Amino acid sequence: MDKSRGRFSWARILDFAPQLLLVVIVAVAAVVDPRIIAAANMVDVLVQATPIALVALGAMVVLVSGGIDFSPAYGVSLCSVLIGATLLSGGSLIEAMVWGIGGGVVLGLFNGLVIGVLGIPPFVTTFASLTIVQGLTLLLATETLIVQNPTLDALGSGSFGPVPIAVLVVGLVSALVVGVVRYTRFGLRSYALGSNAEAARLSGVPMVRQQVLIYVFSGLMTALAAVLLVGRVSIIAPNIGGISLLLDAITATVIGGTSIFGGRGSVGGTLTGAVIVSLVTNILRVLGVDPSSQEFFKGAIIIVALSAEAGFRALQNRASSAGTR
Amino acid sequence: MKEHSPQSGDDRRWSRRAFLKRAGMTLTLPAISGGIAACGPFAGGGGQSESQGGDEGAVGQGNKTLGFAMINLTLPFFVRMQEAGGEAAKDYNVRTVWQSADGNIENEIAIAERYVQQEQDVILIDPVDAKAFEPVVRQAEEAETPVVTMGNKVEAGWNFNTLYPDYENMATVARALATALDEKGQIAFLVGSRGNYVSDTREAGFKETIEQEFPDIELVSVQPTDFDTAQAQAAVETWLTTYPDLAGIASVSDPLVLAAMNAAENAGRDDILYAGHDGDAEMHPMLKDGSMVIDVLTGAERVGYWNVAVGARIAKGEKFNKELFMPTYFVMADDMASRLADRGLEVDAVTPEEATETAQSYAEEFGPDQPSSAMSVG
Amino acid sequence: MSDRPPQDVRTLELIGVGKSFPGVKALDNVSLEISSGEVVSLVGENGAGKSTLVKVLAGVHEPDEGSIRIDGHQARLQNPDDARAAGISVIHQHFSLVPVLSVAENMFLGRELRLGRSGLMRRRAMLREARRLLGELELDVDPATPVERLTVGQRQMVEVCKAMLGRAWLIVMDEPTSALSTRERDQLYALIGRLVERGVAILYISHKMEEIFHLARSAVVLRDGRHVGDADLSTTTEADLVEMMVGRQVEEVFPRTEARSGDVVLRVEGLDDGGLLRDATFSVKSGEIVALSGLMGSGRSEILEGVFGLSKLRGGKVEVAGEVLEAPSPAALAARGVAFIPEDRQEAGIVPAMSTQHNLGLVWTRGRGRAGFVNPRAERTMVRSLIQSLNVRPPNPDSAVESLSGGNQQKVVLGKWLATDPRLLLLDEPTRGVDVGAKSEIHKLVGELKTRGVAILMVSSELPEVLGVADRVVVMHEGRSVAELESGATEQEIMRHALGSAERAPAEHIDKRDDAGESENDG
Amino acid sequence: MRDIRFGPQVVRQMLLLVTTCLIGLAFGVASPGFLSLGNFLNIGLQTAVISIIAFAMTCVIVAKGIDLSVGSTVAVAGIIGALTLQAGLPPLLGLFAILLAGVGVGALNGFLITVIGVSPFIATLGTLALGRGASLSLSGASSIDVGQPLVLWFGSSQLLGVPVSVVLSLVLLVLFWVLLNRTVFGRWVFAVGGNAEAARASTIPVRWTQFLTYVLAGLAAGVGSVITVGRLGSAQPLAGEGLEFAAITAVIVGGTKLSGGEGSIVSTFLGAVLVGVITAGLSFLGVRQEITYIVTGVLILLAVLTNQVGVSRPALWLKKLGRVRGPEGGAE
Repeated sequence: MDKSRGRFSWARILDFAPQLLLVVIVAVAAVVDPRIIAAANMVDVLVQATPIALVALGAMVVLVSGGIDFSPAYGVSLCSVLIGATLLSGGSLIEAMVWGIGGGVVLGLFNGLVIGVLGIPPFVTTFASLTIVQGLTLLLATETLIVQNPTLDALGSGSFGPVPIAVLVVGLVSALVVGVVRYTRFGLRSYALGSNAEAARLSGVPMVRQQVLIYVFSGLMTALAAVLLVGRVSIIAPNIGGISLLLDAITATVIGGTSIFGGRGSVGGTLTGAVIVSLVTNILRVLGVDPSSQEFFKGAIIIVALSAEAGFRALQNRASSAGTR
Repeated sequence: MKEHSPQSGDDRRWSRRAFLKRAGMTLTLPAISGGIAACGPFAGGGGQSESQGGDEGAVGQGNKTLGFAMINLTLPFFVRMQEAGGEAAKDYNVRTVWQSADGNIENEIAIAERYVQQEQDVILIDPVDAKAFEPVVRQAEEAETPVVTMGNKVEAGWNFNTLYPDYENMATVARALATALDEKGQIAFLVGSRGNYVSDTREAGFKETIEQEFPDIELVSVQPTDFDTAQAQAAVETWLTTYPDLAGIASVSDPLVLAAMNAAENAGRDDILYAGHDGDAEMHPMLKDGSMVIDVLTGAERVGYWNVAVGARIAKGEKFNKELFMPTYFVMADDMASRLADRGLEVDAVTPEEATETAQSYAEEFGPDQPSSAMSVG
Repeated sequence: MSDRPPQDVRTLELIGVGKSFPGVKALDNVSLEISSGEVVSLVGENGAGKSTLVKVLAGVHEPDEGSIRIDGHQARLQNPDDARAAGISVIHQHFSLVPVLSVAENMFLGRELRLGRSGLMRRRAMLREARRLLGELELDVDPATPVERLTVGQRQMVEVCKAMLGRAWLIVMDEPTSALSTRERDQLYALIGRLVERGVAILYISHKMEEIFHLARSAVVLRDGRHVGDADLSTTTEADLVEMMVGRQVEEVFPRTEARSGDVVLRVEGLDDGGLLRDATFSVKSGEIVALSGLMGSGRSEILEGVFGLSKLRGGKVEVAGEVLEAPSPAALAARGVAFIPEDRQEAGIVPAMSTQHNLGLVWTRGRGRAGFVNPRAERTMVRSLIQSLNVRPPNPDSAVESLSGGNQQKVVLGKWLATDPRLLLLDEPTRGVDVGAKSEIHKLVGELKTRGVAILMVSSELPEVLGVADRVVVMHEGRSVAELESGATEQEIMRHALGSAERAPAEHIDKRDDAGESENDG
Repeated sequence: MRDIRFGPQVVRQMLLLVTTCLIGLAFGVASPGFLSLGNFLNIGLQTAVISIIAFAMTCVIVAKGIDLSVGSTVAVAGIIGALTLQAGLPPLLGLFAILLAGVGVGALNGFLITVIGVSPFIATLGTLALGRGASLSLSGASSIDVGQPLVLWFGSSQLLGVPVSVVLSLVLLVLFWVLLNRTVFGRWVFAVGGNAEAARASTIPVRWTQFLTYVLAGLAAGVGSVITVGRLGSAQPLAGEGLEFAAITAVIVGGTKLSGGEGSIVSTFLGAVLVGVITAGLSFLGVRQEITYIVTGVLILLAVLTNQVGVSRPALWLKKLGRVRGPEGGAE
């Protein structure tokens, strides 16, 4: 019995691996350069984590269902440009939201239908739609758009007391996503699809509809990320977001404990992952690492972090298997 | 602060009708693509008919074709460049083809090689790297296809280089910013991405000038942005909290400066001086109110128009030197220019108003009615 | 609500059902009738058409001939939804549960309780319903546990509950006990009893004669896709039923082959893996079959894994042909002519997408041919002769192994090792889930190896198999080798040693170990 | 003796070939210059590196892995090679240095994945950033001249009018085919991807096999780097940008599933050629870049779709489409 309790605590520690990782990184950062953990900088880290977090939440659900979605890379650009162009052509904010969010949903619908109905693997489908979206964005945007909308500005860069509104919004969206993941059948079925697709099919889960919904969800998150970006950045070029945002988001998801083989992933972990990615970028900025080496260090930090986590997991497995045998 | 919020009179570019047309297109295209996807393996025809129209137009008029091999067509500068290039093509009655390498150097070479194969009349390359394009220029030489390399000097003998003095211009920008700051204090610099020739050259010009000539100016940080305004904004946000005394921000490209201003505005900072490059019209209000010290007018539109003009003239048999220089202008408000002059820095600059005129009058500056000599200074 | 016992008697009739696939007539004129509250057994060799019939009932295949009548009305089962709607539920050999979801979530997957027509689930209500149903069926499972933490047996029960929740009145069970421990099997029997009381009909598919006779009233016998006949099990003997299935008399399912035993090939002493296995000592001579017997979880399979180097040993000595191996590893063992045929052929035996030839050559190719190249001609020759001697059907070396029947797959797994001419064969449950005909074929093969002087160490849960073929039986209890019996021992003798000593009868204790073993095995 | 019948792989290869020819023909009709020997050689030249890396990627994917780092490996290997040459090492050693650097990155991937246990996708995503960063910082973000004729030969010369790189890619096509289909290692790759448990039980060194597939991918990236350096006359820190996606696309268009255990080198080659033809053809048409993006995306989807003929049919799609809006699962 004692053994089993020991094993449980191991398992519980592992559940918080992303959070532990965050703590370790913050601790190391504090030693290296105290400016990093200054309150104002930490707020920056959080604000800069918001678009990553939103895209990552979409990516998490897709990964949980055993798929992958590359299209948010330029999907964010497309939605941002749609919003900006609507506003600049004299449309109301509501109109702009409809276009922007509509764009994300249509993108998700396209992905979902091609994957679900035509049966083309998600990797190729979303890679192809990424290319298509890039073309569409360029067709639509011929230059940098400068958006000044008080509501969007407040959303992107205002703050409520000491807390930036963007962070509040992401908190709210995350709470909703927690609800969706835990309390709707959409969430349940997404996990089922990723963990054992055959079982889900045999249980009567409508597979095509479920897949369409999953990619629409990802498209919706893409669009929300675009809304926040437009609010915060205001200067929208057709290359806003792009591959680097997507890679950050997927890295965040995986650091947060989502398995890319489906079935596993949590909102809390994903958010932590987003903060970690944002923090690592921030640390490199604050330390003034040479631009040529930034990518190198980012890659190195991520590899070290994941290796530590994987090593930890292996240790834990060994401990637990020794415990039961 | 509000008065220099970077809102410009750009609404004209975004008429409601144009937007609806474009947005409509954006949403119908997936449907069309889907349609193509549904009708089976002969969709190759979809792409084909699309272009035939274009081809016919070209062949029908019997005019020359210029092939552009670009690093990237998604960046704002290139987007504008291509737009103005289109105008030039109309004025010069040539057809232009613009293809993007998406940042991949092998792709760009492949595009250039295909242009040789396709017997384009002139090939214009915006080279990721000067060395790497020597082999393909030699290929073009064998096919006797003229080549113009843009913005980055390729020494292969055969090609024309269309250049503007990036390094020197950025050195002047550095001097202007430093002088405006009384030659002391902390500044930071936003670059595009490492390995990008234009960004690297401008960075070197700026950085080396500051280091050599202004010992009391501290360049605290250089951040890469991938030319993405969102990343630029994030970098500046970090600076503003990490370096509370930051007094100046410069960048290799104007949209990044806009993002920096936006970040500063959000942080409630209105005491920072900016300096940029490109000469975008959006910067004029800030030049006038004194928050922006200096800008360099190359002008994406001018660059686009100029290169097409040079290409078209070469195609039609005009003779040029191997190196052509496009006149660039420093843009400064009058009071800023006199302030700097008081402190001993004379910069031969135009006012924002003049710059607007110059930037928009590229069609006259490099139009078909001009003599060959108008294509280059010096 | 959804799980009340149906009041009236329902019936399903298949009348002259036939189904063809390109080149094969999988089902030919099969008729079957089953109604509420009865257990009917479906028997036949692998490849006899049982799975096709199950798929017809599950709505996966639609028959080309004949008709299906439910409660006397013509019915069409075009897709799984139709079958579900008709109240038919199939419990597959490979579970259709989602490991990461909880028991309750699994039970309600696809038919979640919602608030009105919204997408919101009533989690608490689902949990409550699940708990109530589990309680009614007297199952001791917490509905909030993730399914991946359940034992195989518990998962089976959850599957049944899930079917009940879907108002199934006909549950098809496809070899449900093949991976269960004795205790779990008994629990399943009890559950079936309760289901029958509630008026559920059960179509029970199994190879095990004893449970067919124990549970079912009648049996429907299939052979080569044809309906051979129905057997009233109260009047039919086991031998008759087997004859109906096989179409000939099977003299002996477990034939004994005589051979001269020679030198000791394997000697183990004090084997201990720090887990289930504590202390095992015995030896195997060439030309001899030694069976390891004992309850599940008594460390039988762990011996084979330990000897073959698949798990790390903490203590003890493994000696192969007089050579003591310091750290046994699969490669080292294979190099010394030891072959291991694992228990779960889907999981650890075959590579499904590979061809029969490549599966058979998997071990053989190593070290043969020059510089790491495969010699295709030699491999072809080897494979052809193996296919012939193993009687693999269809005998096409290029067909993917996943398309073969279970028995034939098992032959391929066996053949993979036979190709290497082993001197010691480690067999883990060689005939589990294999039909009678293939069982006898496999043992004929093992017998042949024995006459050729191969030493064979076999783990089997089936006592008739142990008693039938083994020259000696080593009985395991709680990780220790407690007895060594010569051939001719009785089932009672083995069981007495396996349970420790009969007097103490620590049955409950054993059950606990039992479960632990299970969860290890499927983890 | 051996009965001749077309397995699914052969059918797929035929389909790919026919699709490629049809698309090529369509482009040819649209712009006649497309159907010329010179252009075909050009397509070969431009596809050479992609297909070489796609061959190794096929091995990685068959063994149930993925390697996203190959693009930056091409860059970092080239830079390291150029630096050793700059340091005065003989050309032959420089050549080896490039290959060795590729193998090194591959080994790092293999180590992270098989020893540490990081998932392949994320491990190689990490080395992707690492490699790109390393090549930028080692080179100071600028290209390094390479002048040694021996090093340049592979990427810049011709054999009987055919570019050496094309010849090399064809030789590697044969070598990789032999490796996967005629060697014990090839069997292991399929077995490991098809059922790692069974492979382990068959005394196959599973991790070692996986490790070697990543080393192979690194080596292939090294070969790709040699060609690229020759083609560019210099080592470029930004070489190989996006190459990983090009290679994976070729593999998938060739019909290999990402779930492992299945795959064919010939199909991958055809996939690479098909993508090459599409890219070159669209370039020949001279349409706007935006349209090129859109059409490329659609054509790739189409190419994968035609591969699946027999697996999924329009009728089935309609049926599935009907189910999107269909009634409650199970309820009806």
